[in-house]
Amino acid sequence: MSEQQHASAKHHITGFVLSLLLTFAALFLALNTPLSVGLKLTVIIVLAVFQMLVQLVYFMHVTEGSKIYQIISFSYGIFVAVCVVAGSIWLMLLNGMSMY
Amino acid sequence: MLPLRNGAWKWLAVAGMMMAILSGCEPVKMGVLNPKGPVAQKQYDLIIWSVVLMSVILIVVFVLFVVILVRFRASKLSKDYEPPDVEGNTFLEIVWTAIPVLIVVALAVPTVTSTFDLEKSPSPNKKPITIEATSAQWKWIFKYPEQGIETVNYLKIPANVPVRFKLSSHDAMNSFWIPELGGQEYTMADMPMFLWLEADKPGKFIGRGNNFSGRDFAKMEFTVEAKKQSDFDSWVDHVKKTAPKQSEKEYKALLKPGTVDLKTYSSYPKSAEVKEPNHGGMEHGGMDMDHSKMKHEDMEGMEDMPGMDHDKN
Amino acid sequence: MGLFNFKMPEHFIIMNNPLIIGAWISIILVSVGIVFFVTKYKKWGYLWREWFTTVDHKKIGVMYILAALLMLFRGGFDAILMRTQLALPDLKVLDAQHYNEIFTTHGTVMILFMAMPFIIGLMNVAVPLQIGARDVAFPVLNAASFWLFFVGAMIFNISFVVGGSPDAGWTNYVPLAGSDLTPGVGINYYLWGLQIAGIGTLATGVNFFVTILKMRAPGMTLLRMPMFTWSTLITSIIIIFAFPVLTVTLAMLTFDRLFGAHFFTIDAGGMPMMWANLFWIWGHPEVYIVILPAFGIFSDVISTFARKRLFGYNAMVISMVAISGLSFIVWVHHFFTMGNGPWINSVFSITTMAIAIPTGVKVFNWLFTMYKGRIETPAPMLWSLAFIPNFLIGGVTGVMLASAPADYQYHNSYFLVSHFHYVLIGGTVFGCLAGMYYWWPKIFDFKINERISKWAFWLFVVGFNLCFVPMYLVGLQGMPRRVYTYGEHMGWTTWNFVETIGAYLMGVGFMLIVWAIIYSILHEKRDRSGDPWNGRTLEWAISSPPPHYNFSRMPSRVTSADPFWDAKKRGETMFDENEPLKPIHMPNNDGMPIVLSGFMFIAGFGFVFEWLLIGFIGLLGVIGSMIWRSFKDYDADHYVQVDEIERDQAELKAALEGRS
Amino acid sequence: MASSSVPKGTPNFPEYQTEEGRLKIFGFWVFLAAEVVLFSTLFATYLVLADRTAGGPTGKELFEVKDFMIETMLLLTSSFTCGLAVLEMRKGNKKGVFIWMIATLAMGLGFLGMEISEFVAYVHEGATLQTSAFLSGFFVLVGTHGAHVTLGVVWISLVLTQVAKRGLTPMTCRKLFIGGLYWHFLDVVWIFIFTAVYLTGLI
Repeated sequence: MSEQQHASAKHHITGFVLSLLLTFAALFLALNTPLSVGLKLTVIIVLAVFQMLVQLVYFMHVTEGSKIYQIISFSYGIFVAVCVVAGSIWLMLLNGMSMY
Repeated sequence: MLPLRNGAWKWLAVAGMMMAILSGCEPVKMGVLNPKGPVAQKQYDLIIWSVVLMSVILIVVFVLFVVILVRFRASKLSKDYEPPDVEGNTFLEIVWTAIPVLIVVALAVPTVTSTFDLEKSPSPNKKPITIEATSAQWKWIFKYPEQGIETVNYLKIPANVPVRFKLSSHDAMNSFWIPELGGQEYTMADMPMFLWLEADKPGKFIGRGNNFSGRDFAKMEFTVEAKKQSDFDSWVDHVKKTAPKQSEKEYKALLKPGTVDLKTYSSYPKSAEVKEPNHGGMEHGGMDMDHSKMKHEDMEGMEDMPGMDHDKN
Repeated sequence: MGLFNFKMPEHFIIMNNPLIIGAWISIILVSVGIVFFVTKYKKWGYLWREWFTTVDHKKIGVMYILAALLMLFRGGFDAILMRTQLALPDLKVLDAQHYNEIFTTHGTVMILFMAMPFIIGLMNVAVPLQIGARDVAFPVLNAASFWLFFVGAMIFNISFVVGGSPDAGWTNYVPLAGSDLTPGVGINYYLWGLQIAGIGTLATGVNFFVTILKMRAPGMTLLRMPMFTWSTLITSIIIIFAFPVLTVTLAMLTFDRLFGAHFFTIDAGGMPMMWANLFWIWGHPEVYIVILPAFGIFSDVISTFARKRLFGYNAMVISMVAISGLSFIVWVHHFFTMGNGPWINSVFSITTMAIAIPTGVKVFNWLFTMYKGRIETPAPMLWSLAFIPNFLIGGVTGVMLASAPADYQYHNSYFLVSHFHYVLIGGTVFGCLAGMYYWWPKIFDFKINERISKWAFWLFVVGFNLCFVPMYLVGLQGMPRRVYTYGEHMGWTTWNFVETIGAYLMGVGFMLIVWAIIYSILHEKRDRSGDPWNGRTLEWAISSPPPHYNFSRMPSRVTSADPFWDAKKRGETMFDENEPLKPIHMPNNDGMPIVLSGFMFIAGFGFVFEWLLIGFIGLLGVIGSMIWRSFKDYDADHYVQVDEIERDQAELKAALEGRS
Repeated sequence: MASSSVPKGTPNFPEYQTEEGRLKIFGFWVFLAAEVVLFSTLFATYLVLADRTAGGPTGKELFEVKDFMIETMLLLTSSFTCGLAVLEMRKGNKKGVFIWMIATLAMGLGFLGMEISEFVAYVHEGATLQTSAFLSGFFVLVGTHGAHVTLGVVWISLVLTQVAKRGLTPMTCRKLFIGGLYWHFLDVVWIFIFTAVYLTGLI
């Protein structure tokens, strides 16, 4: 994973095109399609996650340097982030309170 | 040099502690360990079950601990004793992982079932009474919507009847707790919640605010009296006949921070009613918000959420 | 709220109470005394060069531990005052307001300004030595972490005499802590004290994470690291991912209080419950941040004094990793009674109980480390032995609390108070003390006196149980935490009186520990040879105190988790003595951390009093210090030359021969 | 400091050439992981409060597709040019670094200008931090990102002055690379703001 992996300009252009495609896809889906709200939300979140991966791999070179440790720490961050966001929404918005 | 080396002091101390714990068991017959209703009883049973399970672990570890300490103290071993060079024992480690798993399961099952049970009326076939309990700095206001009366800092309930407390707060969070009748629930200003309690027999208890709420929090005690239904009814009649009506202004004055004595009113103003809670943790009561702009119409129960501007419903 | 508003609070200088006047007098006397003596003996230069600007992890560790002991005194004094007030019904030692301030500062100081820095101090002292590193990965950042913590602690502590203390509990629940119900500067002190210290802590987490992963001696694979290093690694992970939540949560309440935002207000749609939610998303992992390193210390100490390898090393590691993951998914058990509904409560009950499993594994592994061992009981081992039964009591009551329906009866009562004190004192405090006794003769060249320490130990442990066992009972009798007084009719009098006696015994125990330290500084035998306990890990392979570069040669024979022990068995040292000495690359001392923290103090103080101009000037100073440092870090290091290393070695040799 | 041997698999780029560079780059990754959690807390709060408009303006009323799409394009493109600058840095082309980095900063400033005018417009419509919980959440989430971008612009500019003075040494390259990581990360955060705030607000 060292010298031979000189990221080229082409590599960066690929990343850029991908990120543009994902952005406009999300915009189009959100505003101009008749899908249900839940489905739209799911799809745009998935697209955002792909965007993040594009940035991480094509621009941030997450696979260089202390590759494994970098990926593990970033993934742990995302694990905690998901706990925080999903947990808060579950508790604060979706919970039925004591409704009996 | 203290005579500590011989260990006598340590055993003395341990024995003293055990005595203290054991002797402590006698006068404890109050509060949580003195359940006087089905809710408290259920929680009491769960507590005792957990104590039994935990005691097993405590005893096993304490015995091992003492035996190992006594057996393998350097001063008791021969000078040339060399500890063996072991790294672990997979079988033993599996055993002491598996047993705690079993113990946790044994506790988790009744925990989950009770958690669901406690959300329901403790006596579903009896007609419940609803009482609104509101905490304000630093007093408790009890409203009886079915009877139309209000008391401050004391509570009377019919015995043998499930009581559905609707809990709310005027300002700081608090927690409504009558240990003899059952566990507590928070009172919150933006989120009314329900708590089921029931007294088996007539009796007197002490209830209290249990979540710190500022200066005179320690004074937020109230007396609870469970009366026979007929006695309760005649008390209500008596209140209706003799107690003063509560004006809007008096109610507002009551809510101001400070402590007050026991009070009784034969009525309370409309603004004092606790609004229905709503699903999804959305705000309600006392807030002017524009529900038409909310987005989650598809969310269950959102439609009939009575906020301020839905009062006409 | 304008930029140029310099409104004074009602009581800027607090003088309304004899205790506080006493505090004023002692603060002034001590400060004047310190300034006088330092000036008289011309020690300012020494202090600046050797301590204020140091980037040496060992010195930073010592400063952390000193600050923690100071805070232990402050928090302990708060505790004594509270126990005095509660000794009998309806006492009037403290009024309600004063009591509320004291339990708030007691909790906050003990968790954030005592337990954390004590733990971090021990990490600083021991971890680089344990892994064979010459410093941490980012030495200047490490110094900045310390000074930020120190400034945070000082900001929090001056609230006592300037402007008024926070009084909404260490959990600081809104709406009570909002500006409507608690105006004034007290809560601002809480917010800024924690915020500033928290930034320092986050940096420490990153620092140790990188240090441990990237700077280990050759041969030290992850599964050969000492257990304290492992626990530091796991703790760093938890710090890195928990503290940002605190940062944001504090910032949001700051916005509510200073700029009229509506995150937690009841009107305009804010959600008070969100505070509880976010506070505990940080707060629960925080508990593991202070307990896991203690586990690491106990593992190292027990295996050293049982003269036996740690039983089930891999299981110990796996259980810590499991605890770190679980720590982020149990937070709701702190507010089971907030109307979460049965599904949420059930799920979080089960995840909470699950933590008992890895923890139980550890307890049995410690027991079986001692089994067939050769147990000696000097002070570090005494504290470790006391830990096992006491922590277990805290642990099993923790499992009881995890059961949501039962928690409805325990919540906010003294049962809960007793539980977390059993865990935090029986675990963290015992661990810190064990660690302090254990590594003291590594940082300095003498042990802490055993005789006085044993007295201190027994007084403290007996007092501890006397104080907290009755709390379980009064809790079940319905006594709520945080009440400043209670009536005779409640029937809690006897137990409360016993608790107070226990608390005083603990106080005496603490004073004896301090006395033991002072006594030992004056009288204890000096020993520079570096292995006073017959240790097992790398830190014992070098002299005491170690040279500032720690290792003159890198350890080259790490073949197990107990490398020094195994080398001693083989009759070898840890180093290849034939390897020629090489110049050692070390960082320079740096004044930036203390200057930056000084500006942070100005910023914090300004924002506490809502004097925005001063606050922003302070922040500009902080950013300016960082920029200044960025431009001058091109020559921030130097080489220790071979002749200096040889000189150190010759001096050490002479000292050792002089002794024998 | 630690062992001088270069670990196996270390890339052969200037920023990784010193022990210090390797440590700092990894340390920065860890810091970014912490930032993930920091922003996630802001997102959680925003999402929970998003419907609590207290009678004030809603996201649907405030958000303009054109505005936030231009902001998004500016940041995405600046991330791309920033990547190119790092590429030039690795080739040792100081001039290329300056061209692409200055382009990056210009777009960053453009983004900031748009965001500030967006905020000013909202305030004129009566949507302030003090209006509702929703807007508190909005301004603090988006504002925190904006503050990060501001910091990024200042930071990278200062690093560029150091590059101008000292050339592309392992040390300045490490600083540039870390500045670049920061910049890309801000783009990642923006993508989630774009998704969770703007798009979700309009659905």
